[in-house]
Amino acid sequence: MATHKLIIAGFGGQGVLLTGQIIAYAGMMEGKEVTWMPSYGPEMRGGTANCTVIVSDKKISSPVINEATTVVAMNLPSLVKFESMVEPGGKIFINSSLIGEKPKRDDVEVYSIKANEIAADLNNAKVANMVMLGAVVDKTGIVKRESVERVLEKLFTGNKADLIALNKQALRAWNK
Amino acid sequence: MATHKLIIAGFGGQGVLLTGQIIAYAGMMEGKEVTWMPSYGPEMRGGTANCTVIVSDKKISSPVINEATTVVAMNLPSLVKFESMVEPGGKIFINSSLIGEKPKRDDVEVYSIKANEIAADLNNAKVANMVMLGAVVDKTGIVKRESVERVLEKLFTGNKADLIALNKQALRAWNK
Amino acid sequence: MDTVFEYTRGMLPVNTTYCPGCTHGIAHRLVMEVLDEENLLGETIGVAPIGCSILSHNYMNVDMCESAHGRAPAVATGIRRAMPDKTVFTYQGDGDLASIGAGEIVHAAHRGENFTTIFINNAIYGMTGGQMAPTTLIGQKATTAVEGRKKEVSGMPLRISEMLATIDGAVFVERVALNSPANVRKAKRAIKKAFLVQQKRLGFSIVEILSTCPTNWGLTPVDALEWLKDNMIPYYPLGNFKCPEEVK
Amino acid sequence: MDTVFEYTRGMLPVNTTYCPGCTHGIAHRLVMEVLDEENLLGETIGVAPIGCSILSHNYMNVDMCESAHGRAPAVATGIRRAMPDKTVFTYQGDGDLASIGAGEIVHAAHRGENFTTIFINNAIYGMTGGQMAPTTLIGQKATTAVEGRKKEVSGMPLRISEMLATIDGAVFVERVALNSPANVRKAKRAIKKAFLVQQKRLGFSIVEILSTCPTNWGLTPVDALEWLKDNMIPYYPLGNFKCPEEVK
Amino acid sequence: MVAKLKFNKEKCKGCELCVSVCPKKILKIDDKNINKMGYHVITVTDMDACTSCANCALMCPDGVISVYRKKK
Amino acid sequence: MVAKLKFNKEKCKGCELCVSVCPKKILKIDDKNINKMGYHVITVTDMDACTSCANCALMCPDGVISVYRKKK
Amino acid sequence: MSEKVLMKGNEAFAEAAIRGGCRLYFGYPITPQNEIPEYMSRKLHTVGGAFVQAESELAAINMAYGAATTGKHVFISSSSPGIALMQEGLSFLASAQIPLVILNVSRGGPGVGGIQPGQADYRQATKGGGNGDYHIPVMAPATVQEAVDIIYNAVPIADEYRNPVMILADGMLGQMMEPVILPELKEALTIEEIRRAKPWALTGHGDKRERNVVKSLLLKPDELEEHNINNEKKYQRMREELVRYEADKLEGAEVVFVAFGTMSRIVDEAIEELNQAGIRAGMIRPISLWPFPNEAFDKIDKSTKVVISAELSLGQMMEDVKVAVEGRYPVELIYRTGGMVPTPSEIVEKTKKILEVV
Amino acid sequence: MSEKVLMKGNEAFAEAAIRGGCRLYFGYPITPQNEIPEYMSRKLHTVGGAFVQAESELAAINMAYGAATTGKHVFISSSSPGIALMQEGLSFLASAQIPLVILNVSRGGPGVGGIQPGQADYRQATKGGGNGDYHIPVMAPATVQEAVDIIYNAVPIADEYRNPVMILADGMLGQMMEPVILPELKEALTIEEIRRAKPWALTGHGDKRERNVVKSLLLKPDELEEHNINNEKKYQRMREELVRYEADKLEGAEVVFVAFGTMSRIVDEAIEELNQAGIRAGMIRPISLWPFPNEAFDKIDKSTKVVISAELSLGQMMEDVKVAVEGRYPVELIYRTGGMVPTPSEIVEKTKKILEVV
Ligand SMILES: Cc1ncc(C[n+]2csc(CCOP(=O)(O)OP(=O)(O)O)c2C)c(N)n1
Ligand SMILES: Cc1ncc(C[n+]2csc(CCOP(=O)(O)OP(=O)(O)O)c2C)c(N)n1
Ligand code: SF4
Ligand code: SF4
Ligand code: SF4
Ligand code: SF4
Ligand code: SF4
Ligand code: SF4
Ligand SMILES: [Mg+2]
Ligand SMILES: [Mg+2]
Repeated sequence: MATHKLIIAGFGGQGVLLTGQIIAYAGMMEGKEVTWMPSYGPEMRGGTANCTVIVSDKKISSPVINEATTVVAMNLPSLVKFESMVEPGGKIFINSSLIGEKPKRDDVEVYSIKANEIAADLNNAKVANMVMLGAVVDKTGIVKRESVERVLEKLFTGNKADLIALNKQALRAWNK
Repeated sequence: MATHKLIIAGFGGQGVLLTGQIIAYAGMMEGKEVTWMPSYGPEMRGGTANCTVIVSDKKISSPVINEATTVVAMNLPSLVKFESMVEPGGKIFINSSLIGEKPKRDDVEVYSIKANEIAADLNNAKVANMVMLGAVVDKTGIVKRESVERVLEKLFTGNKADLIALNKQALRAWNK
Repeated sequence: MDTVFEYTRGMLPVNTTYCPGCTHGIAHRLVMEVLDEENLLGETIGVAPIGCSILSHNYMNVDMCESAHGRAPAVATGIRRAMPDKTVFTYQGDGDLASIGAGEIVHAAHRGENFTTIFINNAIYGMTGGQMAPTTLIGQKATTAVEGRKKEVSGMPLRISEMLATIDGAVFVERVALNSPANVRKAKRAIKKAFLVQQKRLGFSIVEILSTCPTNWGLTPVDALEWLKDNMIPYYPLGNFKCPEEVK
Repeated sequence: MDTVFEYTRGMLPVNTTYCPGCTHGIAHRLVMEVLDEENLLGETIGVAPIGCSILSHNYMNVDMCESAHGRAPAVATGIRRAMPDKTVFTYQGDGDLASIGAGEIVHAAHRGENFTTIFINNAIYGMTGGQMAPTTLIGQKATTAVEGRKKEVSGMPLRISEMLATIDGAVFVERVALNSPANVRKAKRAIKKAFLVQQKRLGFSIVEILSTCPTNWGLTPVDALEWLKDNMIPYYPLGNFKCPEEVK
Repeated sequence: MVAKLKFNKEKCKGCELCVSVCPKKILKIDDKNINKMGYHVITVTDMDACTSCANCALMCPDGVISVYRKKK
Repeated sequence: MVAKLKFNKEKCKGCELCVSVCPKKILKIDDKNINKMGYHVITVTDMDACTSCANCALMCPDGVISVYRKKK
Repeated sequence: MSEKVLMKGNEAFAEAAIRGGCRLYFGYPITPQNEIPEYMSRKLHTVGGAFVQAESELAAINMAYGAATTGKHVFISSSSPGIALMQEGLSFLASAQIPLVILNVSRGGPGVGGIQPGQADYRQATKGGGNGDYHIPVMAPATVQEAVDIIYNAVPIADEYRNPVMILADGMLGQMMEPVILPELKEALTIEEIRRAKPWALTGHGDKRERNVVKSLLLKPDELEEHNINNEKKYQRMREELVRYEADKLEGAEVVFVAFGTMSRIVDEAIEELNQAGIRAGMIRPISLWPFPNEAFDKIDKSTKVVISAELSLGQMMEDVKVAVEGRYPVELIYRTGGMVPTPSEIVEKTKKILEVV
Repeated sequence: MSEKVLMKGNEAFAEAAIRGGCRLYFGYPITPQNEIPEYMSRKLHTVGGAFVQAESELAAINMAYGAATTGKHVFISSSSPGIALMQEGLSFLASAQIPLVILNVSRGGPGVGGIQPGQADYRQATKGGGNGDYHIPVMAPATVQEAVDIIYNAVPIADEYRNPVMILADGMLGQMMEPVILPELKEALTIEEIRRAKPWALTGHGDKRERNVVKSLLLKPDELEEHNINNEKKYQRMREELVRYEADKLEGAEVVFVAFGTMSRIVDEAIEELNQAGIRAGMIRPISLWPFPNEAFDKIDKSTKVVISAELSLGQMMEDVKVAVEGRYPVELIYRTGGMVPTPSEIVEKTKKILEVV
């Protein structure tokens, strides 16, 4: 697919905006056209956050999308809100640690990842988003896993450098 | 002359704006086109006041004038300020009760009226402007004296009606 | 069974869009309870601000209008002069009232306009995402003061009630807080008095309500109540600053 | 011969356009005397308001700019932040400062901006021809209150010094009057202190000067001094409201 | 058990303000149930212990709680 | 007679503020002379009586008056 | 009808608004329109209305908005920079669909500028300086009498379209006295009339109807788009229904002037002078500046060599003239700015120079 | 030059202004541009500059004016209604000839409107809502990179003409992240440099020169007229020197779109789709909205059947397009408003419909 359009949504603290940025960054490093677009304004209230990432081989027009190729829901309200936005045949990733429900759509591929539990197994609850990111990257091919790893190396410098290994590990943990 | 353009200027309390309005009103009653235009804004500071009256047989365009046919100076600063605005051959009326000086212009007709003293003789210092108005009306023919008298009758009603006689008297007093 | 508490019919039966635990919801309810108890719902015109509570007109069961940011007191003045026998109030946040609308509130007070202002002081710009307000406390973090507000850069927080109390036309001025049931009860009493002042046409009345913004304070709703008590109340002392004899 | 009094070189040798006996002229001179004595004429940037004194930059021998009506404190804030080591002042009338610019002056005080405001309170809009100001006294006639100001319509006159003194960042607040030689001397001392506060960067300083407007009061200049004393001073008490220890 | 409390759970946002002020500590968030807005909602653990003090209702920003008292 | 006062009469607007505050009552408006602005200007009637108190200069809005004192 | 009286422009404007039914005025002093708030302060409380001296123009427009949300008729006025301060408010009122009559007695700008008359607020008035997709009809009278009539009639127009209506006069028109016949006094609307005619108005629901909400915020873009498109339909209706102009002596004219307000009076005299010099000249006088009377330009004669926009501004109206002319004739400019006013002869001279070239 | 970085539009804009030499920022929060004041509050005090959170947009523009009178470079930003509140100030700055770079990250209006992207401030920006005869150059970037470059270069342009310069972006450009290469950091002007380059600046006369006065009031109409005419010469120079646009695929085009900013990116894709459907289409992308690139329209091919103004507003730019087209081609409109953004296919469909008719 020449153009990936991805929505990631979750609670404020779950790092969904950062996750989207990492994908965009990785895409840029692969020489692709990228845009990242967060939700903004009063939508933010309620403590939820989401963003849209486009990674494409060609010039990107509107960074706002009507349909997504992939939706990542890190909590239930996000699933409720964005389920309908996936195009038929698209993918929905569900953080099944927090979401008991299943999507109602039957024309999409659904991946359930126990992101929080896997992260807990890695002894760092904060990397749930990385666990999910690994799944998304592997299943959609939106960017290469190596690109994401290079981004992580750029992102964590100085005394944060020791986080690189953990995050790389998390990236690979979803299907362990 | 089909169009009279008159400037009256003096101290704030001398009634120059009212005098101009009376002329305009009289002109209107004669079926002529009239406009009255006061100075406004910070010019006012210094306690001086002036206005421009146009009385014409034809439609009046700009109520602001570049040259006057007649200038009436009720005090010295007014003479200093407006002397140069009279057209050659025009008329300057001077309240010689307050102005010792003569105009420097020699291409205009000058009328010196001891308006305050004449008013004092009539036992009412306030009618100095009416004394001057009488002179202006008689010498320029801008409006008829009878029209002015009709205006006074409209202006002074109720318990002010007894002022009519005094004012009419003042109108006629300048050359007594 | 006796009814101890039921949600007032002054509030419309819809879900608000406010964040979980945001005390805007309590303040809304108190105003509507008072208007309902005084039988004024049908006789009231409210003015919503720009701020999270711009949407208050979706929830309050009275005629209402929106107003440009900060101008609610001017709008209310217009309504008051056009409708001498209605009850008029504004509901404003601290960005709206204390920052961009400082001139308008001072002059509503100065003219002694007969309306009531409900002033929600949550020490932050809620709607726009947590920028510093004039009421943000020293050291409190905001997105335009990431190291916390500093006196040298932004001055000391503005105490609106104290300032307005110096103006003759502001005849009722009281500060309350929504951090505990006891304080909520007090808040309601103050709001009731403020509307009473208006009913008697004694002048301008304002109730400053210390309120939480869990989202932009970065706290849980319950911790936000604590933070309000420990930080805001010491700098913004509660109490009545001015009250006419007639309603004491 | 010893010189007792000569006109300060802070004032340019031109005729002002102010009305005869208008005390704006005295206020101008006092500010310039202080700046000259402190050797600051070359280091000062002044902000003229909209009002009769918009033309003050024609008379004061310092770098100056005009400002939109009421916004002088914002303009001075910009200058202050751009030029941390200059002396900055605004010169504003009561329409400019207390009415349209109420928000800006409150917030300059709130931020504790390090500049000095000279506030000319003549209880009227001079330049525009005598309309009511927020400081117009009850019963005082104005062209927008021909029967005299009424409390019921326009509220009680606003006392700016008292209001600003409640704000932490306003560290020097004093009210003086120009109705007698003794009061003119006191006014100068207050202005001097205000600039001293600024030199020490202690915060916002303001001197409210009760001034006459013979033209729009409809009085002779001498009667205007009397009127000021008999009517303004009782409602606007003279004195210092706030002064930092450092300059006492 | 007499229902002294009524909850309009569809309006609950699970903020726990009510929980924090209940003197009897009988309110809690039901981590099983989620309403249409996606929030876990309020529930009462021991209705009998309720004194009908209405603290909870006073603090609820969303008008979820009604409180009743037995007629005396 | 020693000139303790100097007047810049072209700036005088005849407002009489100086007149009203002179303790010696020695200032008056000269109703003979008019300056370029058109105002009758200030004059002193008895220079010797002047105490150089400078009240007049303090009150003059237009910078007309300079005051000097004999060196002691 | 009432007899002819001699009135100062500004006072006549105020009286016209009162007679048109406005009993509420909110204003802040600014030259050259101070006689309006002054008149209102004397008059309104005697006719059951209210005058408030606002603390600023910003407050005034928002007071006016508040008062007008109740359905009552409101009139306000200011001058150039004061109008600039009202731009956010005007956009807000247009968006919230609130009727209002607003008068700009304009002066020379930009900035503080001067206080003598000008027409340099043409763009400010007709293109709007508030944000977003909205329009405000603008009417430009040339005499005190015409101003009175336009203000009087603007009240029902504002109601009809639920939109502010602006009158653009200039300082000269406001300050001068001219003879004028005043229209009949209309009573203010009663609450009952308002409830009937303006069901959206905030009058208190009295538990008898759903609550009314007057708003400008529409967070959902699809709703806002629908709202804007509906408003655009209204603006389209205005374009069809509100065009006003006079076209004079176009037949056989060599030169056609386009001029409004005070300037059109001066051009009138210039045309006479030109005629005497053997040059045939005509004039289109736009009375509605928005909607601009494009259709008038179809009446221009083939004989015409040049269309001249004559303005007290630096070619602001000329842009609209060009749109209207659609390339059919060359368009030239004669202007003064900054409060200067040309004499008729000055216009004649400049016209002759232009004719030499075209 | 520096490497490519991924940056949020608003933060890139802020950084571009800093790198262009601006160390002074005065702003008031408003969505969708809050990241700019937030960025400035974190950054400016680390580079010897100052950030002030103003109490309002009105205060912000006047603070900016004050700071800029000292000759230092100043940058400010806001969004639609906030810009409306600055109209008096912008007119004042233009009149007082004070340079300033100002950015509008615009949203859907009118009034409070919504906070999604819009282009409905076109008229507000290009026609000016302040009073009087003045102009402000307006530049409209289409990508974050272009915005960065335009802001950077606006600093010397503002100085050159002693006039404010406006950048009109939209909410989408401000909120999105795109790869961007940042230009070199320029030092702030020193007092000595200012004294040399800007002899008018208020730096304190130091008893070494006559005092400087920055003013906007000219009470004498003849002086004000001279001032305005001098300014007009400057605006004429801008019209000659500041025109910026891109013209693409005009040769043989059946349809020529005119679109700016975000909209031009969508049109770009629509043109590709049209080509695939066998319809030749080209685009004129105005970068300078004022001065409008009239000359670009002379390049339109005879083959062209229709010119389509494609806007996120209700035909605001279309008026300028009509002036530029001078009746040579029919002009049509494709728009969305209120924060709605069309898809490329939507534009294709609407274009096909238009082509059926013309
Ligand atoms: C003229 C204008 N400026 C700025 C904004 C952006 N804005 C919307 S709400 C708001 C502040 C809200 O803060 P506050 O008044 O404290 O209300 P809260 O959300 O905290 O209840 C601002 C600055 C606007 N809508 N209009
Ligand atoms: C935006 C704006 N509104 C109104 C005015 C008109 N105006 C000029 S000066 C002034 C008031 C002056 O009064 P004050 O500030 O008391 O100064 P004074 O003349 O009394 O010294 C007003 C309202 C203006 N120039 N600009
Ligand atoms: S952002 Fe803050 S003030 Fe606004 S609704 Fe959320 S918690 Fe309440
Ligand atoms: S109008 Fe009043 S304030 Fe202005 S100069 Fe004259 S006396 Fe002074
Ligand atoms: S009424 Fe009182 S005791 Fe009962 S649940 Fe509520 S807070 Fe607890
Ligand atoms: S306070 Fe209300 S909304 Fe919050 S948890 Fe309790 S019932 Fe639910
Ligand atoms: S110095 Fe004193 S005594 Fe001499 S004239 Fe002046 S006021 Fe009078
Ligand atoms: S105070 Fe000054 S201006 Fe007034 S009369 Fe005396 S000298 Fe002349
Ligand atoms: Mg707040
Ligand atoms: Mg004053």
